[in-house]
Amino acid sequence: MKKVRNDATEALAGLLKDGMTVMAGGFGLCGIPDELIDAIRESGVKDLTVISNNAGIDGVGLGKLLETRQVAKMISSYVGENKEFARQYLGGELAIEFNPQGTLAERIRAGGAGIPAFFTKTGVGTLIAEGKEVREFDGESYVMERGLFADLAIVHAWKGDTEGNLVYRKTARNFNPMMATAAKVTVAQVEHLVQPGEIDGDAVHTPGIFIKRMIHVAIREKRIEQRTTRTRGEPAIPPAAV
Amino acid sequence: MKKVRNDATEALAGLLKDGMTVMAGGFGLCGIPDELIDAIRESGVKDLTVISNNAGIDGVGLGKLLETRQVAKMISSYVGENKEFARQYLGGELAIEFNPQGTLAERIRAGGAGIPAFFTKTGVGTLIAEGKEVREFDGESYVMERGLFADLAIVHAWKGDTEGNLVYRKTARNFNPMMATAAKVTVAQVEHLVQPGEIDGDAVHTPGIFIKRMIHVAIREKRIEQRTTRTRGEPAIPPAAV
Amino acid sequence: MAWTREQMAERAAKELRDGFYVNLGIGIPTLVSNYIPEGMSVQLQSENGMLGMGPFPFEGEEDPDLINAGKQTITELPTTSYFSSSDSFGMVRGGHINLSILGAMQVAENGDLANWMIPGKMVKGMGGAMDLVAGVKRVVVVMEHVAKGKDGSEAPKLLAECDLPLTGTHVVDMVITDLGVFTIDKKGNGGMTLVELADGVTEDEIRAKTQGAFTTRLA
Amino acid sequence: MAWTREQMAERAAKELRDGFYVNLGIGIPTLVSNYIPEGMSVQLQSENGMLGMGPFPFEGEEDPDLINAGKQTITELPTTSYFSSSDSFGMVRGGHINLSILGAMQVAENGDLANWMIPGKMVKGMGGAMDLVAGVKRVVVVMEHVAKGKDGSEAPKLLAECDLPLTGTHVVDMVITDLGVFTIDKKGNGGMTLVELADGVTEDEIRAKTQGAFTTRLA
Repeated sequence: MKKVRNDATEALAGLLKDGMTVMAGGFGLCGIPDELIDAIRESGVKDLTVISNNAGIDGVGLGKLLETRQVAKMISSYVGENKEFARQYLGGELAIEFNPQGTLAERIRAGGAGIPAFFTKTGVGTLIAEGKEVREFDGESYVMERGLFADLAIVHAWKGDTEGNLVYRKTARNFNPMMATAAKVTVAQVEHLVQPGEIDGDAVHTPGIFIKRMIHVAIREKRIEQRTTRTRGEPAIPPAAV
Repeated sequence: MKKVRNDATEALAGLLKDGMTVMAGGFGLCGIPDELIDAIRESGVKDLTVISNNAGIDGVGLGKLLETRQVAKMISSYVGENKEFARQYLGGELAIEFNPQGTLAERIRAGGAGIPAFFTKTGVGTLIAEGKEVREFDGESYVMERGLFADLAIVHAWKGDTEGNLVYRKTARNFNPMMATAAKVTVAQVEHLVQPGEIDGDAVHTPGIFIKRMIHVAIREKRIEQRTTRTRGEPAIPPAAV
Repeated sequence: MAWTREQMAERAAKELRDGFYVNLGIGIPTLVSNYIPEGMSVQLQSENGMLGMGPFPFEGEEDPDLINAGKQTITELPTTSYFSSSDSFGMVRGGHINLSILGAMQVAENGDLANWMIPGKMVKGMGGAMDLVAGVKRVVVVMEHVAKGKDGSEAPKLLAECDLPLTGTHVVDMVITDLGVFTIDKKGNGGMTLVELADGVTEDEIRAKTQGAFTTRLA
Repeated sequence: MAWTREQMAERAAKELRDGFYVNLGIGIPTLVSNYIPEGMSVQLQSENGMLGMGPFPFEGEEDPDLINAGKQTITELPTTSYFSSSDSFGMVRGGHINLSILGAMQVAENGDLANWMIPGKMVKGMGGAMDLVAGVKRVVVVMEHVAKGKDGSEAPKLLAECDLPLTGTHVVDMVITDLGVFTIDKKGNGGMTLVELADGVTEDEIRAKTQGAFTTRLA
């Protein structure tokens, strides 16, 4: 059962169809499955519902699928950085369902874990709770939210063995682990492809069971959205901590 | 804010009161917080509700608290290995609430994550669903289960830094990570106490935020419940895999 | 000639497929791992928090931190990963495990399963059984065809309806006994079908020892 | 003399306690980390999946895999741990974060908060704000006392009721503006109380610029 494919196009072969739902990992441009997004763009598949915390920026990440109008709907928590997104959204070409970030994360985690619905206090008394069941538990109000499950999830990991065991790096972990569990098929791109045994079983973030196909991606320069620095010799400027 | 205490008694000082609810990590005798259990026994605190997948064996782990009749109720999934348990249970001295193992694990995870209730298909149509809400989602039936939150959680980890970041070892992880999140106060015992920076941030299983107090325990011989082995030179006997 | 425990395990192993992730119960199901065909990749899950379970350790190499759901000492493989019990049962409930092979006290013709308690006897708990039968895609039961009492009496275990408390409803896809193999249309109206006989066993013998209704469609 | 942004941040830092785990919003709240007293252990959470956030990196040492919730490049500390977004918001919703300091468009006298959308303008989304205000034990808002329009007009932001869509109801414990400090009894009937004045600011000035009702109890 070989999981490793030669490239992104091969890894997605047979999995794409118009109108499907796709989860894409990443927060901002950090930990996004960029090569798999590129292959989706090249495939021309359209009318996608994309579940992703953000929508990339113009010409980068999911921004590429917006340029080609392959996305019909986004389920996201924040989409502020994208002019093409704003244009399509204000023009009524693109639908968006906003979810609070934690609710989005939990809905995906629930979908992957066989939980069809759960209650959360997030959003009670706001627009987010409209039309949803609100119920009291122990004197506090909670809104019911549904699990999310996609046709396809695409994720980015730092390291992966050929069995599909994945390790993420720093804050590039973000939505990738839950999304890996919450789709009929999950395809991973990894920066370092290793053999089984090279990743300590205690260090695995995503067990191989969740990964159906994977590709090894070349190390490319990763984009930074907000480059913030401090000057040597000066005191730490925010966000500083002890 | 020092988290590290000298011993188990000091780590539990001021936290114990009759009638409280205590979560104890471990599966069988694997990954149990044995020194903290010993200190609870020595404290004499009683009428405890103990949430733990199992109840130890006679004279080991939670079995020690059963011997001294400090436990009024257990919330567990399987308690088969304990004669004293059976005696007290059949004599009506001890109450037990059985939870399916996955439901128990998820209830604890939910309690720690601010989820008061969730739906699961486990137990629908069985004794477990009696008296609980059953609801259909997308044509399938699910039972509603509540989150669990304790007064105190005690957990065992392999390694911990003084900030409380924990790493578990192999299947000794089991219920420990969720329990660490699901109590007013969590106390950890660690086999290896290290300084901040000695555990890679990507390898942390339980972030320090969940750990209020911790102790370094001496390496003792750990008990094995079912010692199963194979003979060198013979083919692998079950459970063998490829 | 009824099948032996080993032959039942060998028959159950035919339900394995390359790339499968499988959970094996204790007893005869555990033996199934001996019959995984050479070259087939099958990863065993242990619901206490491990994927990629290896064989028992050599004597002297037991690790108290490495046990399976039956609390037996085991070993790891190069493919092994560890996770928490909540992640483990997320995997189970989420339908990510391809196949579960487990024992049973009773199975009904509609796929109901009873294997965790006998009223009046000390109840030990269901452990992970309810989660496994509810969550795993395909559930295969391996059990003796009848329950033998101490007085030599025989009680059927394949029933019209289970009379023991249930572990799950409409959950069993296949039953392998020492006498033959049945499929069950657990979510539909197809009922139970006898599809295979153990060597030398007749349909009449099975019919005599089966209380539940079944049709026969032998290959 | 109203407080400067830095003075507001310095005042907010007085709400920190040794051992606190804190989430800071963007803008003035970010500045609070400059005023953590020496010797006090405060760990900053970044809701994209990090605890123990360090300062900005030196130029040339930016790591694209290491950003905060504002998508700025940051650094790690010896205490740092990383986790998934679901674990991160489990931490938030579960009440494990001691304090959240964030900005606001409007705050009502009952603790309602609005800071995510203005009807008629492009909506960017709420990000993690709704989860943070609902889940974090104590919520401190730092904001200008009034909103200044392009035409020089001033609109109060401390209101009887928010008229913008809410981020959360009954969530704010304290409001620090450039003019003073208010506490709010968010779950009870105690309403809003003015407890501190910025140097040279009078209660009358605050009353003129505050639409919501408040009592005064200056220390």
